[in-house]
Amino acid sequence: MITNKLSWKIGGEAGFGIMTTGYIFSKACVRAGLNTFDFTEFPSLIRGGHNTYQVRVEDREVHSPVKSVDILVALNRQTIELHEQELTPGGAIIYDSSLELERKIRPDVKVFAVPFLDLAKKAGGERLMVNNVALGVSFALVDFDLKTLLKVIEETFKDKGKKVTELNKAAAKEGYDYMRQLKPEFGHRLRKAKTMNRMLISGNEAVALGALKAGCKFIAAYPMTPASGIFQFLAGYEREYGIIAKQTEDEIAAMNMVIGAGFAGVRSMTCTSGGGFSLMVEAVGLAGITETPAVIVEVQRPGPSTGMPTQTGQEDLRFILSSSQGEFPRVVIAPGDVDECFHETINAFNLAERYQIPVFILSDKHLGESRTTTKVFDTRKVRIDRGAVLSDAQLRRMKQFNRYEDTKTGVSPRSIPGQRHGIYTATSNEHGESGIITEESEDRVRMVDKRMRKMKFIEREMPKPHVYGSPHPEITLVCWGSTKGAAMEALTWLLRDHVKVNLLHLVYLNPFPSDQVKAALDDGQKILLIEGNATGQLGGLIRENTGIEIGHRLLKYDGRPIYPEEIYDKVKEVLRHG
Amino acid sequence: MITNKLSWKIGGEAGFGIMTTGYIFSKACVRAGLNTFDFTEFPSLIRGGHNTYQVRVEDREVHSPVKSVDILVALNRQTIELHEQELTPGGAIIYDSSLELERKIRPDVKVFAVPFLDLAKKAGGERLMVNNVALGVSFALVDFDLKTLLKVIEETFKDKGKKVTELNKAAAKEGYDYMRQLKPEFGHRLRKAKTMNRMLISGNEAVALGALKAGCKFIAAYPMTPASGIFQFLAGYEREYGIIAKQTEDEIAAMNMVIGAGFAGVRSMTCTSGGGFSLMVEAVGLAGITETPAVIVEVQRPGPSTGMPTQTGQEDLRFILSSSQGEFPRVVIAPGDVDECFHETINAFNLAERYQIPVFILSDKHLGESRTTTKVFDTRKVRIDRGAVLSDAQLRRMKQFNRYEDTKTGVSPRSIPGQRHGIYTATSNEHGESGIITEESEDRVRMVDKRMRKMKFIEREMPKPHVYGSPHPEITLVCWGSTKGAAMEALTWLLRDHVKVNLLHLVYLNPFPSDQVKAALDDGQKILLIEGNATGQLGGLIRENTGIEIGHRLLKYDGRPIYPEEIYDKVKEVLRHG
Amino acid sequence: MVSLADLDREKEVMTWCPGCGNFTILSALKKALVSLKVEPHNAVVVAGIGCSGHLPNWINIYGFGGLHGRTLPVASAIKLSNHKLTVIAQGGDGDGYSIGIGHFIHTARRNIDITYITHNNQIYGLTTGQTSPTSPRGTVTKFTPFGSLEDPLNPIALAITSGATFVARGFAGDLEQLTKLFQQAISHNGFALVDVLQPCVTFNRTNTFQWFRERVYKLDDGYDPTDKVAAYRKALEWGDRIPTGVFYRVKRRTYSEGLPQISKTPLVKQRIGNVDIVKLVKQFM
Amino acid sequence: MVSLADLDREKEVMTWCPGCGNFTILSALKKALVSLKVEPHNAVVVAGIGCSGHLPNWINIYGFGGLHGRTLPVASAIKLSNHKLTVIAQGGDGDGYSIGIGHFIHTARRNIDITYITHNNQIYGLTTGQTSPTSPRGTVTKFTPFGSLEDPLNPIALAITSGATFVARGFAGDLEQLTKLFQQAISHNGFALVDVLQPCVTFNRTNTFQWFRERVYKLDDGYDPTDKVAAYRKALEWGDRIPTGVFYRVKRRTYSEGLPQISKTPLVKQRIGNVDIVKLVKQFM
Ligand SMILES: Cc1ncc(C[n+]2csc(CCOP(=O)(O)OP(=O)(O)O)c2C)c(N)n1
Ligand SMILES: Cc1ncc(C[n+]2csc(CCOP(=O)(O)OP(=O)(O)O)c2C)c(N)n1
Ligand code: SF4
Ligand code: SF4
Ligand SMILES: [Mg+2]
Ligand SMILES: [Mg+2]
Repeated sequence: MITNKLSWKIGGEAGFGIMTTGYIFSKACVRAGLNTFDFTEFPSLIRGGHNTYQVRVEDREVHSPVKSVDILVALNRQTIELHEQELTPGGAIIYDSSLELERKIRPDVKVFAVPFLDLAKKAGGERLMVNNVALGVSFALVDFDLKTLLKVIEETFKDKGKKVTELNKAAAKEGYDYMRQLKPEFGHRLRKAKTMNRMLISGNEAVALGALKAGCKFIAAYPMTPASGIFQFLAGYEREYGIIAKQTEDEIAAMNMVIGAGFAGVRSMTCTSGGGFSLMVEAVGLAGITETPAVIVEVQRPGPSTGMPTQTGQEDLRFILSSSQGEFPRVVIAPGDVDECFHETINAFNLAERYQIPVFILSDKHLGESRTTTKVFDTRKVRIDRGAVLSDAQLRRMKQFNRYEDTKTGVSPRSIPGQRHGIYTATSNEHGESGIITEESEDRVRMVDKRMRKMKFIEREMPKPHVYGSPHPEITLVCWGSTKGAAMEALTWLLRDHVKVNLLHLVYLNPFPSDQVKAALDDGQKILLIEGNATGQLGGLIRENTGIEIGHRLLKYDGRPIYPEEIYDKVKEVLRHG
Repeated sequence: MITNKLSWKIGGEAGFGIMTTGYIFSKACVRAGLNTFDFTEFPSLIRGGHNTYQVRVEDREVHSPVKSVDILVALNRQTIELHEQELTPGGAIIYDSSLELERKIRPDVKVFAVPFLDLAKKAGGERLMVNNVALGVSFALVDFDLKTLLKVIEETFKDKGKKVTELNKAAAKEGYDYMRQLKPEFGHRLRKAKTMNRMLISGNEAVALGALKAGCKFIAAYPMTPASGIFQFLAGYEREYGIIAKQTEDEIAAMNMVIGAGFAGVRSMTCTSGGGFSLMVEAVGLAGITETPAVIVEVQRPGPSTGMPTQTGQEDLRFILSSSQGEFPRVVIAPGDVDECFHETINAFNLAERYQIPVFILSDKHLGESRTTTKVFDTRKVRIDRGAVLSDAQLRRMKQFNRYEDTKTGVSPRSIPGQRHGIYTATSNEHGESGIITEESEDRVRMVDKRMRKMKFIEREMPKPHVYGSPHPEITLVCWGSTKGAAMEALTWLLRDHVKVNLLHLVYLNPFPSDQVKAALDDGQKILLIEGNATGQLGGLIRENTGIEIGHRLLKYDGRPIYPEEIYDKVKEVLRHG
Repeated sequence: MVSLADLDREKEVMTWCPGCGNFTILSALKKALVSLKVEPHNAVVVAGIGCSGHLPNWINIYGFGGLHGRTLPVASAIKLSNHKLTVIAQGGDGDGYSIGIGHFIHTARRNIDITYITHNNQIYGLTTGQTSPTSPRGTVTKFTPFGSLEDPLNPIALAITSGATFVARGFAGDLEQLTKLFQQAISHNGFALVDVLQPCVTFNRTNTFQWFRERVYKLDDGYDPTDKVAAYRKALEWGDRIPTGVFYRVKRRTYSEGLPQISKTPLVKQRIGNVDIVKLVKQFM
Repeated sequence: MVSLADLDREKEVMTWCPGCGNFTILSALKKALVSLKVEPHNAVVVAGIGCSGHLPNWINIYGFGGLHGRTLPVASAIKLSNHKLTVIAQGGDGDGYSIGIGHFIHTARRNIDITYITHNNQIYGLTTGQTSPTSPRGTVTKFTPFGSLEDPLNPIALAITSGATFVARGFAGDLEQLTKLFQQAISHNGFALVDVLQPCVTFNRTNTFQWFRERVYKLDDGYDPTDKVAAYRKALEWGDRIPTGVFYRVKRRTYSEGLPQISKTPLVKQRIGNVDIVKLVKQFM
């Protein structure tokens, strides 16, 4: 009997609440002291499509979904067709007994045909309650805590009124009882654990929470999957937290608004995905030359162009790094998990204001929309640093205020519109120290040098890339951003197998931490590059900055996240053959 | 006495015809069988600014302007203040005697204070004729052919009517006679030469001419300095050559129109500079995923953002290479001179249609707007290759037409709307072979692989980078695009000094010619990277693709072109110290 | 003879929500094309991104699914490249009136001879419910939990102002009228807008079929669609009564008609094998 | 007391062509600000790119010279960040009516309380002469050597249609009227457009000061600027007689007024040092 190690998946037609159902399952597990990683798949369609919600549960920390599934709950036929193969031998399939199956189900799994609709009706409900029946059935199968489930159901539906809540609970109970009475034999069970202070949160939510904590007061964005969750979260707290969340006519307006707010002295941000970011590119350069702080969150999805709007990928790194004409300093941060999403977003706001530059948070659908269990964010060390903003008194004392004064660090103290002695003109044209347009050679060179100089200082204070695992590895895994999760999982498994392996994970991609990367990779070990794209973008960056060419690559670009199993297998293969 | 080696410069207030005057000077030299390189400088202002036009004249081919000036014609005080230092010892300054100079002019140059306005009036003209007086004076000073000058003046003004033409000629003659009668002693002279079949043409004009020759039928653009010349040229021949030249509401529309026309089977292009291109970025990916041919000419100017609209730079290479979300094949071509502008534009159209991809011509203000003397373009080898377009008969015979058929080369034969059996839907979403949207893993991977596969085939047939100079160099110069001119000049000078030097010049930057670059740089020689930007973008690309780190760098980013003198000096320095 | 069946793509699964107004739009478009005897290979539909943007997958004519908001430049260029084709652009209200509004206005004033169909559901469908420029003030969505603060745009008045030469409003609850409007729009020589009131049954619970049925009425035969000020007056009507039909129609030279270079041969049919540039080269000598 | 001299930046060389209509616009703006007693440090001017875009260099208030066509989003955000500031956006006809038209329409319907001044010279000045959306059909430029094929837009009608609450036209040949219009626009609580007929003496040889002087007249006191249909009628008048003055004016809640979160303290004045998120964290537990 395996305790507290389960991969559960529910699938059904889009538009029938699969997402909520999965969330309830996961949340109930978390409440019961377990850790989860949720993973959803849905096409870019409203109905007619097929949705799944997968929850991996363990009592230790989990960093990623796994490919294999122990329980598959199928509310439609497609779920069986598409996902049956993912079941582990001995796993269970629970399906709606009213479905007409075209063929036999795998003999090595347990099959439970449950009359979902009948049970829902019996509980006084309708078609929409079927999902709750499925939850009850699932909980019974793993002999888990019904009370916690009912409590989470109650919380979830409380806004819909008492009657709906009770019906939902009744349906879950009906399902639970039905399965209990079958006395199923099954190799997995879940048990309450004592872990405390855990949250179940997605990357998008963590970024939004980080923004709130960082004092972001203004978000302008145009709806775009999979970034919308960030806006949505902040919009919900507009009044309570004194934020303005502005849906704009397009992404061009959004980015220009962010700059307007930044110029006016307000911490501001935008969020989008690749296509929307494409439209922001011009204004990114505007932030660059006017030295206006701006935070841009790009939640990647597979391209090019519209590509696969609801899938995941890591294809926009090089794009972000070189977006917009001309050269100017920028910081690119790709958090690897929800904790980093929260803290790095706060860092992003600090860096943006301290260096007066655009700062990017590069996330992706997998990180942004997957919920995971994490320790409650530690806010004790959070500091808000607004950088060099001149006080009225300082400004008054100055003989002449030069907004773009050429300083040692390249950062010029600024004024905020409304300050009596701080009047200046910012401009997208090249300018002199005062801000007024010029085309003189010397002014130009001085300004370019001044701006680019910031990079050196950022580099010095930048957090170093993390290295996890063996101190003397025979193989090093290299990845960035959201791939961290799967890599951490695989690392754990490999270490358990006594493989000498470590993981170099990059969060800060610009300025590039050349020295640290070089040091981590220069040990004669084998190196495996793992990225969610077809060209190995980080690989190119590493070679460009360190000269090191990475021979082994695990590149995945089918729109799905990289699974720990895939990394594990690839490492074994590399160690065997190559 | 130096014969046929002269650097002449005229400067004056913007808006008073300096550009035309310089052009006449240069054209008259070319007519007389000499070679010229013209270089203009003007701020992004209509009036009130200061303009210059510089013409370098030799009897051998010239590839770039030089810093030094032998004759400076000053129509305003600023010209003297800004450019006096550029004069070679023994050079001449010709200025308007009505100008009140604040200080003495350098003692080592010859000074001619000429009563320009009086002479113009004497010829029956007015203030606007002063420039022609200056031309006459200049020709007399170098004892050159007045007849040719008068002929070119006549051609230039013939559209303005006989009277204006005669006045202009009379003014030139007046200036000529005035200077002759002074019997000036001067160390330079110009003489007619016998070179034939020479054109005086700018990079923008050469690109436009190439487009015409390539069968471009549609250009959509939004005005932007310094790219507008291309559109303007083609607009002038709309009717005669059956082209549509559409000024659009913005660059987004322009790029989408180019794609619409490409989809409809018409060779189409756009031209812009960095800021405008920023707005095209999203649609570039659309061309990528729909596999629509498109030619995009980006004429660079210094950024970021508006930057310096009328100056030059090479700062957009990395931007172009990674522009737009996701990954897809593209070709980036940076011609080095007007001849390459013409021929590579034709290549661009062929590649775009043969591989069904976006192809970039990356030019800059210096290349685009400087006129230079070149041999008449050799069109004998020009071929138009439209790639795999299915005939009606072929389509009829097919059981099923799959627009995105997975082929060996990655190129799928296409149909053109209007063909009875070629109906399909192109889409910005990921799709299967038929073109219909899909989000399946396998379809996705197949399509990414299919598209990216093209790069391999392009690479195989791509022209190799040029290497000029010594076969066994102790130092190799490396540059791309328009820097070729200055580098070729410096190369000539250095070879004349018996320095063992060669030049690796890259025109094709994507796919990157790694093997050839590696071969050219792997000889243990010193290497000097020369680029018009602050970060050494090509240097990064070389390291990324070959592992070679270039130690010596001449990076210039003040908005001015790189001069051969600067390269020459740098090489000497590197050889001495480095 | 072209039949409705020729326009079908039965193989492809349609993914609009059951009951969505888009189905009617698709049907009306097919019927209009058939009745006008447009052969499938001579028609092109250019779509944006949105629920509406899936349409080209389900009609057997040439299709181009472009970017969000960029249907009109693509469609314009296709028309200019081959003005013998019937070119239809279609997309959502977000697509056309938010991100794409600039192209809408400029394509209208150009009077490029294409038909533009907007699936105006007053909401962002595909992105699962945000306000669009036609959402009424106060609309509560995920992005505007406290109600939107903006007044809606008036697409009819905007089209008239921008120089569109055919401006109509249809309703996805009236297949017959819609088909007729599409016929007229496609036959019209110039830029034609048909703004379609298209209930989104999933995200717009206010402007339902029922809601519209209670309000829509047809402009009657006495209405003169050539009077611009009258058209404005009608365009401003929205509330208890919502007029449908042709608001404005006028004749004006189309963009293509101003281009002698394509008066004989469409651009795409002109030969490019051996362009003679000798004369031009001479200019530079 | 603020004086005109406080707004000067004598040191900076002005680079507009002698005689350009922009000089009058700059003067009128300064006078309007002085007469309204706006202190220089409480005013921000946001410019686009174009000849007009150089203006912020020559007036001593806060200035932001942004991108071509993007003045309004920047200005809107500045206003929302600190609604105590007087925010003015200004740019060319290309800037505002071509590339930037989408922002124009949406900012108008939002009724954000800023003043938008367009330097409408019916041409692209800075790029040395191409047609703009207000150039008359047939305009010959470098880009349209055979004459432009597009009908001009009507900015006044567009502003009315889009929901602007103050819509006026001025003429750079009438400093006094222009100053008054700017005063009214700045005082107006809501989005205010002043479209200024601004002769470009270098690239527009048709619409000269003289040309306008022969045509412009002032809307008289009897004209009712609250009647929308009447405003349309006046807006359509263009030719031998060109009306100037306030075409349309109406009261509507501004965007800021819909935001209780800034009713007490402007966004920029709110403290951000120690935001308490404990309650939110609980939600995720
Ligand atoms: C540049 C860009 N921004 C955002 C999106 C995301 N997006 C897809 S559809 C859509 C809006 C859909 O609304 P609408 O145009 O009204 O179409 P509907 O779905 O209602 O038919 C948006 C914002 C995108 N595809 N591209
Ligand atoms: C994105 C972008 N495209 C093009 C340009 C080039 N450009 C600069 S000013 C201008 C138009 C100027 O016309 P207008 O806006 O009417 O201003 P004016 O000079 O007439 O005052 C253009 C197209 C630019 N700066 N940015
Ligand atoms: S979400 Fe609305 S518009 Fe989209 S398919 Fe469903 S009903 Fe139709
Ligand atoms: S070009 Fe025209 S708009 Fe520009 S400064 Fe000169 S006169 Fe004024
Ligand atoms: Mg919609
Ligand atoms: Mg203008």
